[in-house]
Amino acid sequence: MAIIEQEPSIAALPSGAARTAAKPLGAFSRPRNPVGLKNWLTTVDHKKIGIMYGTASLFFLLWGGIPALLLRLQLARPNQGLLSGAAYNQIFTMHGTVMIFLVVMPMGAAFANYLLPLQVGARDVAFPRINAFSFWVFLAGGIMLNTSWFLGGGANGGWFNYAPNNGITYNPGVGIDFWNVGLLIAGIGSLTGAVNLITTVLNMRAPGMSWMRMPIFTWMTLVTQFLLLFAIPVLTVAQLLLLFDRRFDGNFFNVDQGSDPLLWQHLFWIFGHPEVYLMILPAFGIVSEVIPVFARKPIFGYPFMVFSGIAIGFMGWGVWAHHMFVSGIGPLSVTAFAVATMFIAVPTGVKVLNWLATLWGGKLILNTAMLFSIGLVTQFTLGGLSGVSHAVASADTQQTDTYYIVAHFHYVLFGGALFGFYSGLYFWFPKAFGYKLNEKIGKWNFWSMVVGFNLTFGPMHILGLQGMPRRMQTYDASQGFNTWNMVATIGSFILGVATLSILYNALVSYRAWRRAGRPDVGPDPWDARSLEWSIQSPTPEHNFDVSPTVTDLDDFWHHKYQEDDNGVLRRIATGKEVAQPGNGEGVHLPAPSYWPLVLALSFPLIGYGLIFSLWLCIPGVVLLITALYGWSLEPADDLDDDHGHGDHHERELVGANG
Amino acid sequence: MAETTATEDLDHEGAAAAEFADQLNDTPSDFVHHEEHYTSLGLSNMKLAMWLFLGSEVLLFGALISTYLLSKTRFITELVAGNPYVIEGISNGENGALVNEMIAEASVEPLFDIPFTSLSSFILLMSSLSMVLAHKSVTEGNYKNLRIWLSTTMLLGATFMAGQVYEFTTFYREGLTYDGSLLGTAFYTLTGFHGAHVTGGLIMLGSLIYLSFKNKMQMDRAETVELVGLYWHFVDIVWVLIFTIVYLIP
Amino acid sequence: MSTTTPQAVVDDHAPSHADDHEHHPTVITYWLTFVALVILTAVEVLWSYLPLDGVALVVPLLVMMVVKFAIVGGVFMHLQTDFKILNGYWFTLAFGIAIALAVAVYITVYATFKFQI
Amino acid sequence: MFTWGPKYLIGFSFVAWGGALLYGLITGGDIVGVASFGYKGGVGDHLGYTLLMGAFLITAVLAGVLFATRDGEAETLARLAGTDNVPQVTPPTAPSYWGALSAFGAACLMLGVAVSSVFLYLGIAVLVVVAIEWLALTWSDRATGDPATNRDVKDRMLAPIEIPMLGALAVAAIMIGISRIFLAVSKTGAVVAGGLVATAIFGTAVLLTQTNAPRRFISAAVAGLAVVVLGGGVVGAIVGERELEHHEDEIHSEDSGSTEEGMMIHE
Repeated sequence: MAIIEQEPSIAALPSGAARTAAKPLGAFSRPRNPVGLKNWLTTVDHKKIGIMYGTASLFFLLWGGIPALLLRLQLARPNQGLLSGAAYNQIFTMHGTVMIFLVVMPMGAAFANYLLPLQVGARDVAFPRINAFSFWVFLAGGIMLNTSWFLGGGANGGWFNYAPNNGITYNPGVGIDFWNVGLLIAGIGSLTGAVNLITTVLNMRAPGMSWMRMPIFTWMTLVTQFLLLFAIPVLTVAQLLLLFDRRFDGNFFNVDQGSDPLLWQHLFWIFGHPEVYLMILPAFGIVSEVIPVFARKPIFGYPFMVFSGIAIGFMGWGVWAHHMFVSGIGPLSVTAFAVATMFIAVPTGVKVLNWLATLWGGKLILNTAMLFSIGLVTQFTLGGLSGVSHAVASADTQQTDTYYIVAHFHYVLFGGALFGFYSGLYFWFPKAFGYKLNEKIGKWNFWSMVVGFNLTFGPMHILGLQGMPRRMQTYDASQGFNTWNMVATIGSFILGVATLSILYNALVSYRAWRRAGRPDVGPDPWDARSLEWSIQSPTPEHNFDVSPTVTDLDDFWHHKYQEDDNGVLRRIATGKEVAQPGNGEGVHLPAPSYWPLVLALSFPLIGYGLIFSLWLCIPGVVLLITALYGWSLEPADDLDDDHGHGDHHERELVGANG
Repeated sequence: MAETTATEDLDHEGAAAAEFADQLNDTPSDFVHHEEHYTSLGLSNMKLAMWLFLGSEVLLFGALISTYLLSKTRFITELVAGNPYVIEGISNGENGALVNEMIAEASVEPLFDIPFTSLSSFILLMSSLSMVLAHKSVTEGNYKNLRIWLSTTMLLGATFMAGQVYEFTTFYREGLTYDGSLLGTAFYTLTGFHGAHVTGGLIMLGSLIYLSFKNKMQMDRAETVELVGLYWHFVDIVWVLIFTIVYLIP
Repeated sequence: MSTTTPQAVVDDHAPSHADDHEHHPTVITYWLTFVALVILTAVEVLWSYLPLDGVALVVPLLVMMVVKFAIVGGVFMHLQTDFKILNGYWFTLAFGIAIALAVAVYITVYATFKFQI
Repeated sequence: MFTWGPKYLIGFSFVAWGGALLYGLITGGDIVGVASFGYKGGVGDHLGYTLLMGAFLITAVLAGVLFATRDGEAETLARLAGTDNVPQVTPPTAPSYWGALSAFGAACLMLGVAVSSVFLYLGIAVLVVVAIEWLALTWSDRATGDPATNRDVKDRMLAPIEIPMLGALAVAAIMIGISRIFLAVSKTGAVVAGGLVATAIFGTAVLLTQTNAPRRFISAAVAGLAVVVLGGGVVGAIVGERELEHHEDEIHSEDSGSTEEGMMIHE
């Protein structure tokens, strides 16, 4: 169908007003800004969205880190009055909520967004606009959640906000409502993101990219997204029940009406336990990519890695009640869940052993990315071991609500997830921005983080076993918690500085790179294995010039190395030689769009309406519906765009018969 | 009808103008994905995504239904346990019948109008049939029937919702309020959620009807009809569950 | 609009997958399915009026519910026919995992409440 | 001389002025007061009087301005531009119902101020809709020289709002209409009515798909259904709900809490 190439001739319009017809639609055409703020606001490019996820997540890391330091300051010495009890409650709740929902989850989403299409050899995700929407609605929810600080105080019931403490009776302020509505909104983003990324992995793989040729990171992210897909609705229901209770006088958690507040715990942890795995699995995936590259060996036991990830995904659904051992769920349930919890340690152990086996006998290159990966393996294993001790229900009864728990989950989430993400940041930074981060600062970054991390959370094991309870605003000098608390506080400040030093590193590296005349880092700076390294750095907007045809696991690596006649592995080409030149022409990319942002903005409006006045919901809903329809009726492309191929004009032929 | 002008005038002088108009009119997007792209599984992205979304909805309604069941049990247990009348009856040794009677009276079942709800179920099933016939029509290029069946689906769905409004009104008048009891909260939340989903489906159907009257819903967009159909049948399935679990099983 | 890979451009007029609409059931099948659903619903309602208690009442109702569920899913939502096309089982798989998870998880919750003591 | 803009505005201002006078008199003002803008004497209800008088003043001034500037007069424009030929005036491309609808809205508004707030809100809603639609129509009529394109331009701008609103209105009308019928008749009657409605809808659909009915016939059938549903709804609403509380009280007095419906199920 070539008719599309014809310019509308002037004579064709009765009024002869062809030129005015070219752009008559104002805001209703699709935006076309290659650079600038508007481009970032309207982009549907998975790479830009990934970078925005990462930036937002780093920002929230800062935002959630300040409360953490405040907590440590308050606990540094006995009987301190730095924070009031009320402020303390809000601060630890918001610290947990921000770190889990607005740092670790979006950081996983950042890597997933940036890397999934590249690793499976696709141009973009399956639904680029939904992808942009996922990000914006996450950000809208996150910001809305945090505006509670200025509009009446944050939530104060712990990140899980147990019922009935979260009810209007015990918590009349708006903090819980903000927590509730903010996370509901962010959850929409997670859900749409999950649908999008799963579809991408299942359906957008390059020719030849069969299941067992997918990189481990892709696999782990796929499992993660399935967990999100099925876990988010459960949280949504729990939060909606709470919303109805608080705003519309429902009775779901109202003990006076005979309800059982334990329902909240069940629903929350049915979501909450898969949540734990969906926070750690992306980090596992990153480490499984980094270690083989810098150990100069293929990953050991690839199928075991894959299937243990899938096993974790399934088993993660059967262990939620181990968060509730002391809630009175009864001995039978406790036994069943304790046994299930012990079993879930097996696939995780398989992963750790596989990483060790990959490292074993490898020619290790101990750069920052590798160090962070090894850091994950060690720190996470420590956290995993304390986790196994929770599986023993009788021991857990003693440990519940002590600092031992705090130590455990920080070891798995900070020492696990965040170390993995830092490894990924150092590893993929040159792919995204075209220059490496400074190794020297990087190593400082790593070692100071390890020291700070262990100083902060190591002592908490001891404190917990000594009996120091969580969520207590202060303690008495006679209780014997003084020394270790001081150590932990000192450690936390080291950790704070160390965590931030990656930003300093980025700044220094960028300046050095600019001063050196922006040298080309090359497509494959690490001599790596997966497909994203077979294209130029920074990644061209169209990703692949031609869709790669995949014949092996680590296909790119096999283009560089092959066995010679004697069965010895030899390098036959450099990454630069086999990489795609990045000059794709005539590639038809999805046009940017305003609607994802507009649609996302309607949600906080409705959210504020639910909290303050239902009248606000009316403009919110109108905006929502308008955005939805504007979205679906939006033309595929800007009119002046070069269509390349008349890919959506077969319709006219059919239309003529109708 | 703008579209007909645009397509019929192709051989006239205004061909390019019509083409231009048609471009403006053209609404392909992920919403109406009608291209046959290469995909790894050979399946359409939209349809796969729809099924994934429905999978996540299963968990949502599962949570709501189990919440309702738990609330109902709790409500009755609490009611019996806290009622001196019943305790007295138990101590007198005549507990069985009395307790059962108490439960039957206090529960939501006496309010149920099973004949009417059965009718609602039939109406929703009917709408499923007309939905699937609408899809059939569009794959065969029979746009007249497409419009008729889509409209029928929407009308039947709206009738179902009218039944819901009627039911809620009568229940409310007879004393089952949203905030009055745990049972009321759970019942209205569950059925209300289903109702909200039906309403969403109705609006989608309305859009399809509008587009089909504008000649924008044609054979190549059959998948859009199918996707809305998938959603609609899913809502029907949920009602099948609710009808049996909530209404029929005491 | 998703991306157009070069393959897709080549294949644009020769779709790479089977036209699944051809496999969809006929109008008569749809009508028969509807009749079956109506009959099942009628039996369900009648059954609920029978003077039965406990298992005898609940189990047949649940069975009929599941059968209705399967019929709507299989015929109206085309799972039965889509299952046979290339990789179409993925639809069933995505939905099936969700149902299995939901049933398992929520029954466990229910059981946990039952065996509380 | 008078183009249609000033014509409409002048008409509007007269109606508003008359309405204001009438309203002021009805609500207790005296003749001198309402005629002198309350300079001497009462104007009755201040809010309504001010609203209507404000509408009168605004439209009158606008009409004056438009007339003075000879807005939309082709001859004047030609004279100003110094051309001999009068430029071609684009006639309206499609019938416009907005004028009629806006009159309806204005009438509702006045009725609402005088009688019941329901009409007031209805009038405001209609006028808002008319304002948006009419503005968009007028704007799009000048977007290009091609009427078909203009229509599409307008559709593209307004369809995202129109489609869901129309859909929601239709659904709401059916829902409210039919549920009023159900509520008005007896319990068994509701089942019968529901069955009839559903059968009618489905039966009509089957008939229409089976026969090769002309378009007019289909339209008539749909219109008939709509009239039945809406008419039934209105009748149902007027008849009112059957007495639901009554049963409960009755039973309460004789038997602790069981309702008649409960007994019906068990019978």
